[in-house]
Amino acid sequence: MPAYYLEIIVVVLGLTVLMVETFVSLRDKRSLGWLAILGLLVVLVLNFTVVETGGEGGNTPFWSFYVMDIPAQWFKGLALLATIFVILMSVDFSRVLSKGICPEVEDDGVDDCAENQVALSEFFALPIFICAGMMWMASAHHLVSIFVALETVTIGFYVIVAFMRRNVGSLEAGVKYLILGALSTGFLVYGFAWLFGVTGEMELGAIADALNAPDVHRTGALFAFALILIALCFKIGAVPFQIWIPDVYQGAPMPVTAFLSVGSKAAGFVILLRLLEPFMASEMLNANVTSVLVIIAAATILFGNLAALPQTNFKRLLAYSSVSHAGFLLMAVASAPAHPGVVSPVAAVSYYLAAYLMMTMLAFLIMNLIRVQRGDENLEAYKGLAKSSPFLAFAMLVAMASLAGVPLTAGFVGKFWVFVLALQEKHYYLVAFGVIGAAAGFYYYLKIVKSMYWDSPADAGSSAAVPVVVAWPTRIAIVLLVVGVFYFGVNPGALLSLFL
Amino acid sequence: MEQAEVMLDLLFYIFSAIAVAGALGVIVNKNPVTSAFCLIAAFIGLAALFIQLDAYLVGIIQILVYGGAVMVLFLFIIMLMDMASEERRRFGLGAVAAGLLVSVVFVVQLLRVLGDYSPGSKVLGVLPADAATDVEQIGKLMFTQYYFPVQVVGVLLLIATIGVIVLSKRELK
Amino acid sequence: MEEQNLPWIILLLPLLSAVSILLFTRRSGNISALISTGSALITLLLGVVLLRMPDDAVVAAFPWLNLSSNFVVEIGFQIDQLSRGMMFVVTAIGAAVHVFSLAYMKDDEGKARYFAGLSFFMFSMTGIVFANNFVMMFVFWELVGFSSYVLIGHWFEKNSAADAAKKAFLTNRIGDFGFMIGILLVWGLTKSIYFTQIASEVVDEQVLEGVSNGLLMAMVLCVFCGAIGKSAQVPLHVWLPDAMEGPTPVSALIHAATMVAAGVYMLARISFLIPMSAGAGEVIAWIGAITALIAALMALQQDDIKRILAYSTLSQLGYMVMAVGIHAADAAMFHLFTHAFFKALLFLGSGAVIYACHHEQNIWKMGGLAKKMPITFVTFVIGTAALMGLPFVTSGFFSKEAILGAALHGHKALFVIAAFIVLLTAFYMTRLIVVAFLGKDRSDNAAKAKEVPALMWVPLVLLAVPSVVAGYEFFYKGMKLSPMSPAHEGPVNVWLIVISAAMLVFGIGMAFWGYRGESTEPMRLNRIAQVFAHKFYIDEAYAWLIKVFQDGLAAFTNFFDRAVLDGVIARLPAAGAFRLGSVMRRLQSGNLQSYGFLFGLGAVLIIYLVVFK
Amino acid sequence: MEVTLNHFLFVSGLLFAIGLAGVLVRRNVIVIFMCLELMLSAANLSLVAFSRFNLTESGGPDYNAQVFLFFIITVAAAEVAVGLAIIVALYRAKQTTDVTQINSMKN
Amino acid sequence: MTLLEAIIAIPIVAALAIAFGSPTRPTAMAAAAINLLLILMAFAQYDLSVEGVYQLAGSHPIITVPSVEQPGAQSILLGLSTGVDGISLVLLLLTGLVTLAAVWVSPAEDQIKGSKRLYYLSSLLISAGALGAFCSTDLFFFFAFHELALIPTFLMIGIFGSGPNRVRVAWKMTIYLGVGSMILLAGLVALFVALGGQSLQFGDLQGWANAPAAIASASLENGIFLTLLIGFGILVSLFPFHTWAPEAYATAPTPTAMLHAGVLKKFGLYGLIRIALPMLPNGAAHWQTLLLVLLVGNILYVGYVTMAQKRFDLMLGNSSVMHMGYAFLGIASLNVIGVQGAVLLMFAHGISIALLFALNGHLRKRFGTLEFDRIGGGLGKLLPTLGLLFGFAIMASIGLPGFANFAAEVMIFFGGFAGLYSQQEGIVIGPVQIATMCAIWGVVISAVYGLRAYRNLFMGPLPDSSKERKLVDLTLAERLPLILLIVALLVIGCAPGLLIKYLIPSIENISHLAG
Repeated sequence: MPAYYLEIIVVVLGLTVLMVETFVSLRDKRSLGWLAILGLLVVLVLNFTVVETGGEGGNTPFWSFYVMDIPAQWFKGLALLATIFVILMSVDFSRVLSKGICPEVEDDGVDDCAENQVALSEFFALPIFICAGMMWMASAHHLVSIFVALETVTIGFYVIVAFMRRNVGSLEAGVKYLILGALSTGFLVYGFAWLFGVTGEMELGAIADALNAPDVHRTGALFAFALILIALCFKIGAVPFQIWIPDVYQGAPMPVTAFLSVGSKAAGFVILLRLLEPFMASEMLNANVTSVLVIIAAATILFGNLAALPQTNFKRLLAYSSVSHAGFLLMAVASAPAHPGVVSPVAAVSYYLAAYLMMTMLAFLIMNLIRVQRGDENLEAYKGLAKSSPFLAFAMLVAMASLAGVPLTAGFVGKFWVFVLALQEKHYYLVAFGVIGAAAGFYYYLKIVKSMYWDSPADAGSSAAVPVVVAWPTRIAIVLLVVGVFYFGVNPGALLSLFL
Repeated sequence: MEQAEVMLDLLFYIFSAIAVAGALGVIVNKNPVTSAFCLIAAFIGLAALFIQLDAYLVGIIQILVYGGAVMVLFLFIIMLMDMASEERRRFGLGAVAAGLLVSVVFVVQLLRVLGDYSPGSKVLGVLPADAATDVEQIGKLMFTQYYFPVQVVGVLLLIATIGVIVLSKRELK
Repeated sequence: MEEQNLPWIILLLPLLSAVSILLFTRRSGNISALISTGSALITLLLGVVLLRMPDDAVVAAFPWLNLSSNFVVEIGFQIDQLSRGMMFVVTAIGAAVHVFSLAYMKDDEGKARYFAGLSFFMFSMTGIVFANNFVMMFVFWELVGFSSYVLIGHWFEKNSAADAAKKAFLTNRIGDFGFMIGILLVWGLTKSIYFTQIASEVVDEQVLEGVSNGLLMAMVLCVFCGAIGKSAQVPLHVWLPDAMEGPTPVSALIHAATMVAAGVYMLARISFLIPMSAGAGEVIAWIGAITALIAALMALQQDDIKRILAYSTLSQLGYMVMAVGIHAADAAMFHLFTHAFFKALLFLGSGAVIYACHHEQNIWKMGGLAKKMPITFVTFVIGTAALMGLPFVTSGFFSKEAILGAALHGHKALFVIAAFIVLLTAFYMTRLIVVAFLGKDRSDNAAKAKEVPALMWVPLVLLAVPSVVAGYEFFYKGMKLSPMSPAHEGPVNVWLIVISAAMLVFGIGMAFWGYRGESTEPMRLNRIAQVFAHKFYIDEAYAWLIKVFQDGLAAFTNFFDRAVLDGVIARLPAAGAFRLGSVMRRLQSGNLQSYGFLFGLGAVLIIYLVVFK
Repeated sequence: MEVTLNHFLFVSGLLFAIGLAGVLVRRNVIVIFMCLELMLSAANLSLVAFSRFNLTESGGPDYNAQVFLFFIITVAAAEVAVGLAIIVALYRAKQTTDVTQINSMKN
Repeated sequence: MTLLEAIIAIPIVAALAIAFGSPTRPTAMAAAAINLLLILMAFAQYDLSVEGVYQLAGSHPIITVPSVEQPGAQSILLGLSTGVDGISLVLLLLTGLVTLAAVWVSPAEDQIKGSKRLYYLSSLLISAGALGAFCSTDLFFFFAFHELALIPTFLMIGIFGSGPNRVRVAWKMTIYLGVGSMILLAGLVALFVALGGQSLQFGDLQGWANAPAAIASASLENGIFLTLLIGFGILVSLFPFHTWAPEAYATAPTPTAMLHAGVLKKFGLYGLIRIALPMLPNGAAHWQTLLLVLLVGNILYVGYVTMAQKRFDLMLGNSSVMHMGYAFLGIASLNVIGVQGAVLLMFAHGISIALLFALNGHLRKRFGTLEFDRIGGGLGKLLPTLGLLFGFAIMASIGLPGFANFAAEVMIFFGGFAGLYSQQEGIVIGPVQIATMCAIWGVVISAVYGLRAYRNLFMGPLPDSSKERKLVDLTLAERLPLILLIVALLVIGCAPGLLIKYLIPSIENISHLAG
């Protein structure tokens, strides 16, 4: 089965969700979510089973825009998985969402009534479309397809970040994301223009050849690279373009935050890897490119980890954490390929992002439940969770341990390979920053563990002592993620071998 | 040098001046409506430059889409809102300094890049007469080569449509 | 019984006794006492049998510690004249003390612990005596220190006993600090720790040829440090008088006869090393002489019967060390041998007195005991005579003459000091006898005193015999002890006898004249006597030194550790990171305009870095 | 002075810089948005200029870039639509278009 | 599943069982006891005549790559490989003993405030981490297993710790160890990369390290060694990175303190011996003097700090830091005798410090305080058994002959003087010898504070405050785990050969060490 069917199926799935909502009278719109999840699961399975990879496909012009290699397959998988979890979270989140769109909704405690579920189908459909965009990004191999796919995702995110249009936080996040996002789009276009101007090409393979040719203009190519790097650093949240991340993460609806932090970041990295490859391969540009990436990586690690230290809003804390992980990922990106080792930067980044998906989604799934049932995103809400809901507390513990990079979790393996790569390239100072950052990470991730396990709820009689209700699909998801975090932490070969 | 060419060069400077002046007008005018009109002027100047670069279709589209549709949308929205308060608002001194600083540095960097950019000294020549028109070329490319991005853009527009509806529908319930 | 197993049995029997008391009979003092005494008597018997053991007897060694595949530290046995004789002393006095203790400690609560300690001491001391290598000697060296700690601290509820035990252990540890370094130097230089091997290498193969004298001296003196600690030489002598806080039989056994003599024994064992370094012997001799002198001076003004004896022990140990230093190790061993008997006798005698006087130890609260405790008195006088070296009739005379003779041959200055000490010894012992035994009783306790039970006086009598005869040739030759080497035998120097006899008479006379009939110390207010009574203020000086340097240093490092080091290494970086984080967080002002500015700034910065750098 | 590629590139960059300055200076979110559109168009000018000067083998401009430009304009239009919808929603909720007024989340 | 895998798996399985509702104390006890038996079985199965390979080995390849040496074949890059040599066997025994004792002395269920399951589960996980680290023959899992203990320790101190500072202390320890392990990770990864980046298996790494000029430049080798030294050093509380340890141990609940100070801390030393020394011999030689200076800091400086402590638990914590200096000295002497001494000391110190912390726990339970002044002394009469066992423990820790600590210290001292005299260079009183002398002075220091503590707790007159307390001497159940540890110390102290015969071949196998 050719790979492009996948995106088509996904788009059709999104349309189906919208159609069903329009033409079928549903008692509970959340069933649309199950439909979406089911469909995406099918696509996920297809992605890793029947889809042909590696082939050029044919000589049709299509294949100059679209490739289906291992990283593409991988990142499509990540996009699908992330979307599945996001929709799962959206199902739990529906009540808060409706309040955010239409505060007049009667708060009769009945979630499963279609009248109370405002714009829910759109909230399911948009991530599906965005997912299609991310999948295209994973395969994009041409400036135009990169741009189009990227903007599909970005514009989709503008919408869903601001989705709770009566909620000031959501809107504020939407505006900030919109303005800064558009700014970065400007730089991206400008950079693409220059890249085209310097190389005369728009297909990445041809660009690579052009950049390797002796007559390429160095300054022009570097200028193009700088402009593109600015835009992509914005997408992945690297310093100094991380500024939007905390505010937008905090304001956006919980599932969207999760989607941003996993999906958007993964998509950003796949584009970054694809665009960097020709520059890194060029001996003339390699040194400059690497050195600036190293600086950005170091700054990102430092900022993400240190700024997170005093944070008390959990969601915002995870935003800083997301910045710090972007820094670690950049460490790997900056370590391409002068001394090729066993594990390539692409493999390391891919693995890291998969691990990041698992642990972050785990954290968000739980945070989502707490947000919906306790109405609080601050650390306060987690005090004594180990007593009232030991299962959730343990799952959160696993997530935090993995985020912090405690060994035998997937998060550690990610860091491990990143360190390997950086040391292979002799980026010793960068590694030093990585060490500082990772050590600081121990503090703020464990802060949550501390809240859950050491502290008792502020007031014993309050809702904090009541166990959190976990629906069975969410429970299954949490269990799967916990198992996944451990399994891939102990057996990294299960994922990495794809790239070897 | 032929007079026509001198004329063309002169036109470049005129249209550039219009575009730059329009752009400056956007940022210095307090009134958003005036800003919008300045922007239209800048877009028209840009469109003229496009045409000078033998990109007729693009120039026209620029005027139609930007100068027309987009700006109408902007004006429409501005009119919807109460802009009285905008008039009274002052520029923040810090913001002005920051904007100046960043853009001046950017322009200086650009100048240095251009100064170094040897391929940039190519003179705008005359296109061979037998070349196909740009409309034909673009159309052919768009629908034989670029059909994939076209379809993706379709999805993008779908997202935008849904988004706009969701965000601005008055009563969703 | 295989003869080769004999040393093993002598070594392990007391250990077995100690362990079985610890494990099984801890709650029953009487059974424990019997087990322990039984083992002591058996070892005495075996010790006598051992005297017949030939030099070349091969005893199986136990490979204790394999330092590497070709270097093993053994628990092995060196059976020669030296160890056999020493073993006899240890087992004999040990047996006497065990028997004496049966009565002395009859009603003590911690009787089981006491006898376990005694047995353990016997085990450890045996180990030192038999040791055929430095490490094994060090092992048992430490173990005797431990048993001494346990026994000094027997009455641990008393602050003074608890402190004395600690002090003894720690002071010894300081000596052992040097000893260990010495052992390591010996090993490092000769690549061996076995006495016979080193002896043969040093003497025959001259492995130390070319090693600088400074290093050799350091080696010898470091080893000597062990002896300084264990034999309580200056400057580490301070623990021994305090050790008198232990039960008196313990003082007799450990702090008079055997353990404190281990230092001298060890020096005799390694005496072949001393001549290797020019000057080392000199240092040793002088330290011995100074110890002997100041200890004798301190003894002049002590009021506690046990302390007088303790200082006397110090003084005599100084004598022996001095003898080793002037290369007369056999004279030293001879004196060790005789001294062990009469000093044990004196201590047990004082124990009897203390027992009779209901644990009164101040001689000024005694008096007139001669009539009430005749046996004790007589044996005590015999012991005293031996200690003073009463010519021709006591063992002490012969051994002391040997040392004096060696000094006269070798070192005149030392001879003068040694002769003067004879006077001092005569003085303070006479003072003791006059004040404690003669005159009238000066307290109720003394008035009610009566002769001690047979279990106590029998050991006294038994010890009195060797106190007299141990110096006679027939005795030690007959016992196959033969500590004297032929070099020092032969005609006795007449002048020597005259001088020492004169000193003796002078000392006895002065003391008898000065103290007869006194009921308080007549020299109490004398400045110099005050200095003697306060032991030259050495303890006070040490206490000050410890307080200022050790505890001060400790307090300072503790403060430094918490305030500075922890601050610089841990708190400062943590606070710095936190502060930096807070500053960085402030960039997130929430204001879109400033975000835009940061974005633009970042953009031009990136362009600069990529393109222009 | 003859007009060269650099002339066009400079004008493009200048417009881009002015747009950037506008984004930083202005407080009205709509004007900011306009400036962003200006930046996009400025970038387009570079693209067209490169297209015109990177001549293909047949001697004509490289029309690939002009096709790209169509996509950019389309995307920009969609962005404007969504963006204005968000701005309207914000205005409805907060009665302001001043970006300095929207700072409920910080640190 | 090999024997070693079973040894690692049992505590983890038991922890899981406890998490899912198995009775806590019986499960934990059973797991610890079975594990000790299995470890003894491992000793029985270990073949002393085979040298130079990891025995009882098992391997589950996780990532394989085309082999460098044999084209066409696959070699393991990363795998869950286990195996032991003499060094790891000895440390396994230590872990087994201390784990059993730690679980045994854990308070009965009704005395734990908070979740009982968490309490026992954490102990087992810490133990599993140590066992895994000592058995792993893969760099990745070697590191990973050690870190397994990080979170349980954090939770144990935070939830069950004593004293008002537990929050601060738990943080400090966790961050400190986090920093240390991250530095260590950087060092280990750098080593892996420097040795070709083709395998994380110890065997392969060592093989490449043995090749001449295995690491490209001397400065790289030195840098890696220094990183490892700091990383491992922080974990072992090498001066000046020691300030986390005393307070953490003083605050931690008894089993945690026993396991951490007794077992887990040895990981750093084990790592130096297993990895840094054999694979970076030139780096070791280069930094020898620095290490000597630092370890003298451990011994003398921390020794005096220990002397100043007014609380028994803090004193123990500091003393444990101090004694690590001896182990470092053994390593820094860079010869077979010293390294053997270091391993033996790791065993001896592990047992004795665990014993002391167990006793510390008993005191804390009875008095609620550990300040010498507030306890006031005189307990010998009142609590004779406690006093007796305490005496054993103190004597062991200050190095009385007969206890394993003494044998180990003697070995280390001999190691220090082994290089004193050589035919080529004559007599050198070098830094090692000077450090050794300082270390011997440390023996005096430890005697000072050890005896002071015993004096202040058990000797002297009984204060009235203690008379009022209803103090109960140790019950039989309380005594047994203590006696287990004391017996272990005595047996090894009297016959160290029992362990040394396992150590000698393995340590002599580390090339580059002087004989």
